Amino acid sequence: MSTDIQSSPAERATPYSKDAITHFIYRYGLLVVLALMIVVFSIAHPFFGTFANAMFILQASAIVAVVGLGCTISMTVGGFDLAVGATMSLVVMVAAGAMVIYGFSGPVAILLGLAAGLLAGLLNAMLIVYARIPDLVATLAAQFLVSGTTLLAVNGQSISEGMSLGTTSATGTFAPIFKWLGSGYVFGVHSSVIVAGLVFLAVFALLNLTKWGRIFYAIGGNPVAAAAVGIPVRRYRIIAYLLSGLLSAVAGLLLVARSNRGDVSVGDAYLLQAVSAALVGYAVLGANRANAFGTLIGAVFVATLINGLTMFNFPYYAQTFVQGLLLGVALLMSYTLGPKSKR
Amino acid sequence: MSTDIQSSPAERATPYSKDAITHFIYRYGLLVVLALMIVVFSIAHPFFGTFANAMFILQASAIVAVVGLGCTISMTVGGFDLAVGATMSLVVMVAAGAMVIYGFSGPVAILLGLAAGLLAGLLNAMLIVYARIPDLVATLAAQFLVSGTTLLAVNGQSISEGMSLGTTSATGTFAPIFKWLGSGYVFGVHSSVIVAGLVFLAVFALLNLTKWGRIFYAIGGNPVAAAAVGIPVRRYRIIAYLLSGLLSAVAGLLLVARSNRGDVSVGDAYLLQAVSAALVGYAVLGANRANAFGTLIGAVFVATLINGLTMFNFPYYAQTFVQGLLLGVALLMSYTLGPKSKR
Amino acid sequence: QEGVPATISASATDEVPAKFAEKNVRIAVVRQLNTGDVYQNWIAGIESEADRLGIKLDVYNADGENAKQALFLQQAVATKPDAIIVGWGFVDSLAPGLEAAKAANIPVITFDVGAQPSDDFVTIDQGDKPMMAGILEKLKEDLGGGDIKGDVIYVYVPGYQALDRRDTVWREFIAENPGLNLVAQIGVVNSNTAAQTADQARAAMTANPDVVAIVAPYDEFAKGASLAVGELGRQSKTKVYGMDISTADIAVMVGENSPWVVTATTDMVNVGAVILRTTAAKIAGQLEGNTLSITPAVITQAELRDAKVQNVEELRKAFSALTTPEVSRAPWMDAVE
Amino acid sequence: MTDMTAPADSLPLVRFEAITKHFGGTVALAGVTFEVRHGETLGLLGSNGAGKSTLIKILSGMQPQTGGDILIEGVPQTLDSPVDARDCGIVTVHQNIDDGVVFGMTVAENLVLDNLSVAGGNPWMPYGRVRRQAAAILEELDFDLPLDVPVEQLSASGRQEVSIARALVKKPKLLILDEPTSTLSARESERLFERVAAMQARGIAILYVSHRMSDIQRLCHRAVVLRNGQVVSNHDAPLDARAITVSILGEIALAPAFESRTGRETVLSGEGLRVSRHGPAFDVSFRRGEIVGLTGLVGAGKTELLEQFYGARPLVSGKLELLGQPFEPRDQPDALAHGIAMVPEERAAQSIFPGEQLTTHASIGRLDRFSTAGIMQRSEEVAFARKVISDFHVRCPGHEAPIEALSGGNQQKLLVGRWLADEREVMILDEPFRGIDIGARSVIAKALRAYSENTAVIVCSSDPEEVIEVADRVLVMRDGEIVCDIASSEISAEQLADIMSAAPPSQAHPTTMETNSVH
Ligand SMILES: Nc1ncnc2c1ncn2[C@@H]1O[C@H](COP(=O)(O)OP(=O)(O)OP(=O)(O)O)[C@@H](O)[C@H]1O
Ligand SMILES: Nc1ncnc2c1ncn2[C@@H]1O[C@H](COP(=O)(O)OP(=O)(O)OP(=O)(O)O)[C@@H](O)[C@H]1O
Ligand SMILES: [Mg+2]
Ligand SMILES: [Mg+2]
Repeated sequence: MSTDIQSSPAERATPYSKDAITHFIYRYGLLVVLALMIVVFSIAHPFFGTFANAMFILQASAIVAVVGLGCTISMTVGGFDLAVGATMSLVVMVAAGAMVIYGFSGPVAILLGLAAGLLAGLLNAMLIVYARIPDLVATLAAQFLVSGTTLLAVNGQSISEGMSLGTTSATGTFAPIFKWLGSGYVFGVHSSVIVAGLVFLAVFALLNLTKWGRIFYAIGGNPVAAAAVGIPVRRYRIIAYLLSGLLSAVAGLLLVARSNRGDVSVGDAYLLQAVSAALVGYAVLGANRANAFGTLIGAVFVATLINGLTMFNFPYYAQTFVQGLLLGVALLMSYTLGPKSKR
Repeated sequence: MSTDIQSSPAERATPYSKDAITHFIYRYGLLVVLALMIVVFSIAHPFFGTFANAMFILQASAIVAVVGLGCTISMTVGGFDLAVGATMSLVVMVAAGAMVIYGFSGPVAILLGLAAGLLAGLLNAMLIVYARIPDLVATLAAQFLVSGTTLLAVNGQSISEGMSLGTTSATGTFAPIFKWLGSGYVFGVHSSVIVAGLVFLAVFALLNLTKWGRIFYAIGGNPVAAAAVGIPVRRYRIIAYLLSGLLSAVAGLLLVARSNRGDVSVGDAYLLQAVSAALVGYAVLGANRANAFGTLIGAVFVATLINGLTMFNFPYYAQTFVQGLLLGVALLMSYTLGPKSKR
Repeated sequence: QEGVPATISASATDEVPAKFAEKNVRIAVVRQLNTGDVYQNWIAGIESEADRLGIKLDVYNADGENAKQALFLQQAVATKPDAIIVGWGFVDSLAPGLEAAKAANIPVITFDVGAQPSDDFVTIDQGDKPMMAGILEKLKEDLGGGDIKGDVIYVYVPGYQALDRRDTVWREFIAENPGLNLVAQIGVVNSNTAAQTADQARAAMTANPDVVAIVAPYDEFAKGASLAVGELGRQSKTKVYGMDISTADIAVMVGENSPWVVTATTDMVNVGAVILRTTAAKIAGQLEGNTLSITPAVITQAELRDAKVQNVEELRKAFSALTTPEVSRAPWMDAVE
Repeated sequence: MTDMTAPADSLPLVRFEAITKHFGGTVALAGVTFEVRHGETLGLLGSNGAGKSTLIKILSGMQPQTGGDILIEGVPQTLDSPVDARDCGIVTVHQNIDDGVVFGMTVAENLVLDNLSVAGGNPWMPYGRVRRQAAAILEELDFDLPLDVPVEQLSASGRQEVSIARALVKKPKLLILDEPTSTLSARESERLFERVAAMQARGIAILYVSHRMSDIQRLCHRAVVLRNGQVVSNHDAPLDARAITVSILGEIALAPAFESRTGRETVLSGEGLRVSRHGPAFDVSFRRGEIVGLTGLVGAGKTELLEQFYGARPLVSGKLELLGQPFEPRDQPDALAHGIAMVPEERAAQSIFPGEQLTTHASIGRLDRFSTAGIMQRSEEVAFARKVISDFHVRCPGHEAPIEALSGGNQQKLLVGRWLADEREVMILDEPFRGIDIGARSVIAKALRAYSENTAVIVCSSDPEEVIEVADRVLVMRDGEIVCDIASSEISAEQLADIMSAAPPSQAHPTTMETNSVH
């Protein structure tokens, strides 16, 4: 019998082994599969390789990437945010309601949406940091509370332009900035892609280039040791969940801009997608922990696959299987063919 | 103060000493909230406190409890099974298909269903133990693969008696045993409650009274130490995921018996519910880890709440909020008022 | 703007349009909902008719997400098909794509999108209001007509277009019949709607033992309600007024002692075929008007039992009203091979 | 001293044949050959990073060797897992205590862990049965541990006792102890020694790794010294401490004797302090320009006192003054902001970030210095890490190596060294010499002397020798009270030990400390 204990973290963390190919596959497994996918699809379908389609793929991954980056931040401090989907829904309803029901302007709606996201993040943070409830359990409760608040606030109804408000109809409309977020372009690049790109750059810089990123990872690695070297652990964990809430809010704003209406549980589906992107990202470049670049690739990976499969008219019921299969292969390449932690 | 290691740690280990009330709340917070809920509902509504209604509550929690107990087992070895919902769906389709399309008998359908659940568990186990993919990531991939297999196998279609099979109709019917599982009673207790009760007793005994349970918890607590004393860690982790698959299968069989048809993603909703039950259960009796009794209480807690709120005609959109609120209160009682040394 | 009922302007002598003769037609289908029998039947109807007419389909499945559907619609426009069929969804979300389609001169046929009739696209729906009216009529009849009285439970979740349209009819109905006492409104929609509706219905019925009717205008609701009635053994007292039909629903309705007494429905396979034909006619430039409502059938439990149907195929044969092969049919469509 | 005549036997119990071990480019073992005979107690010595732990991990089946053979009673064996080793009669108590216990389980459950892994047998194990089995184990071994306490609530030494009990109950032919006394007080060490003696009497061979020469001399029949992954010398009883030390270090470069200082102005003082709510109150003060050694038995309350200075624990009672100002740290960041820092005692739990580079470990506490506007300046960070590595002779494959690639002692050198780069008001070091060899100890002691010129330094250790060696003034803590405050030049380690344990004259103290120390 040989067990995992034989892999000391040291060995795992130093993939500087002799076998260059194995090492390459380990670091680049997911990227290689992604590249192969792109090549194959491009050869097989003339439209796939076009700039327009590339934009569609990025557009399809933009929202997932933004929420996923939020999840990534909470994961770096060793947490887990189950409330991101509920937060997105809340922000969607707040922003849509602000404009449609209360007739606020676009910027105000955006600010209110971001504030709602931060509040949800704060709720998480309070439950975890001050009430000392374990992350998963706390964010689960927060998920119910945030969802519940959303549902209560609008009596479970959807918000759309001209909706009925008892005796009258709503007169507000979606502001121009939301129209732009929903369908604007800059140099042929969709606005949501630009927003997601900026968010990615910011999170990447934060996690990889700043001392705060170091601190996040340190807290995730060993909170006791982090406190012992004088890191205000609580404050940073609060910040991490606030950022997660903020990014969920950004994603919610992109979502409401694209759908031009507010449905009470529209964000829920994004929880699993965002977590998937972040988890798939673990394997990218051999990081083996939550990281910004990996999450981006995770989001793009799934979007590319679905785009390609749709183009080839794969029935929807076959897409899930292919998704699982490719994901499995990529993970096998990254984890299993990676540096042997056994003899 | 004695310098003997025997006495001093004991002093800190017993938060019971000074404040008996705090301690009581800590251990019984969730149970107290549950009991209060039952008392209030019973006083306020004559039907709530009836035996019949109690049975309905148990019936409503039976399936969640069974899957949740599966999740609990994987959590005891430090894992996490994201594939339980997909496994349930698979089992539903396998059992329904076996009877309706292939005309197999009830027992055969049950065996095939259980086998399907075990296979899904095995897939998880292989990805985690042999392919060395981290639990969350591996079960995520398994989720896609299992769901995909289900969808592919039936082309995304539902299975029901008399369904058309191209030119002919399916002639198979649901076997009597499934009718019994769906609506049979023993001494006024619904069959699904009996099954869930037996599963609970088995899992409780396994985790609390056998050496295997202690091994599971040891592996979850410190796999290195477990391996060092010669526990075959891999084997037990495989067993844990097999059991999780098996219990998902049992839940799937209860589900298909209840609905008498098979829908491709009918189990998906149970992932979150089961995980919720298991996580809420952390707080029960101050366990602060996954445990069978806690999971059962977690499942019953939510079912009781929804039953009561529905009886009082709470609009559905208010129920989520109340659910979050009560959950929050229970968690605050358990974690925040609990012994301070936890974190 | 008033809708103009859609009609076919082709005559019996018209040739098969060149594009169709060359089998050079491509249609994109962008649907919001894809998982479940209803949606499976709908696409099957479209596919089989497309097959027959030699049309190539690109199907985009949005998994119930509006934003995804909106994006898919734009993506479909970018691939320049001959026409686009939009299944379910909201005009709010789809507007940019619809505009892009208009700009690109691609005809759009929408199904159940709840759009106001307009010149920009053809709207088709399955007659939700007549369906609701149909089952409520049966309810009134069962309660003896006239000033009906009794406790009722209503199952509804807002935010789903078809349900919302059915709800407007319900609200009028309950206002017109003050003797009806709405004791509980329940509802949940997720991937296990039936079982969870059953749990709720049971709680509501336990609290209100005199319920005579559960109005459940969606088959998953109706199944859940029937399950709950059965589990409480209230079949003799409480009836379920449901909607939609599938093979599984048939089994429930004709089952022994079933409380589900009536349903109103269209046949989704037929609906799909009608949509495809309408689209083909539009491509051929032979469609006048811009709106089409597919007439539903109201089917009672007794009728089902008499006809001894077991599944949707047999139902289709037994209830010819469900199949409307002449709707939107141009004569040349039979000549394509 | 124990009887020094080892039972002779024809075939050695264990024979290492040219064992090598490579970690990537690092050669941890470069052909080690020696043997352990039946029933003997063999000391294994060597400086930090010499390869002791590595050799032990190989012998206990935790890691495979790169080359060479292990012969057990003459038969080459492949030890693929701890179970294989156990089947050959070899059990180990590892240096990293927390690797041997399962947190979240009670002491009783931890004690019976091995029974669980035995195939077959009665699977029925309700807690009552666990408790009975555990009680029987303690009874048999004459150990005294609370059964129902979660093991993480024991002190480090309590957890180690659990591991030792588990090892002994397996009736091994060879027991490996990797630095067992580094967390034990004199009295507890004494208890361990008694157990070792009992095992020796039963003919169990022991491989004993330690940096404490006194332990080795007292217990071992023979000693083997490793240097740079090779055996450099073999010693037979009577063991010559000086010869062994020379062999370990290559040459002797010990800290020169120093002048005892009295320090300058008071930096930190406390009045009416307590370590537990109902304990006795006492006053303390610490001055700039002196090193205060705080000693006392394990569990005397040293850590609990120091953590109050550092904000890691709320002030129990009384008041603190820092530079004449009232001071009560809210938490560690607050204490640091006021110029108080502390190196915690439990390395693995309190200082290690798993998998992170040495550079990260070096810089993590002072990231402000390596960043402008929050952006990390990698080159400065690396330069700092390199400086700590070279100043404190940290043996490592490079500054980018993960911390786990370092031997225990070298980890400790890095983790202590990184704190001495900044001047502070008060620097607290809790058990800084844990697992550090004599050479490194003198390097750190020298650094501390220089550092203390402008800082009040508090060094806490349950080993009176260490305290005497480094401190200007010594405080002794007993049962939560400061019972002695004296210049280190005026007291010896033996006297300190007596004060620590305060053996009442009637109940004669079992030990006279062995003081064959090197200096
Ligand atoms: N986290 C903890 N949980 C329970 N008991 C603890 C904990 N930490 C310390 N103790 C106990 O509190 C008492 C005082 O501990 P403290 O660590 O202050 O003593 P010490 O003199 O520093 O001894 P040591 O050398 O073990 O650090 C000891 O008996 C110890 O076992
Ligand atoms: N996982 C690893 N990866 C790389 N190098 C390692 C690893 N483990 C140990 N080493 C190296 O092997 C050498 C021997 O380490 P070992 O832990 O055996 O020393 P030791 O004699 O036990 O020292 P100490 O007295 O400090 O505990 C050291 O140079 C160390 O850096
Ligand atoms: Mg060592
Ligand atoms: Mg201490």
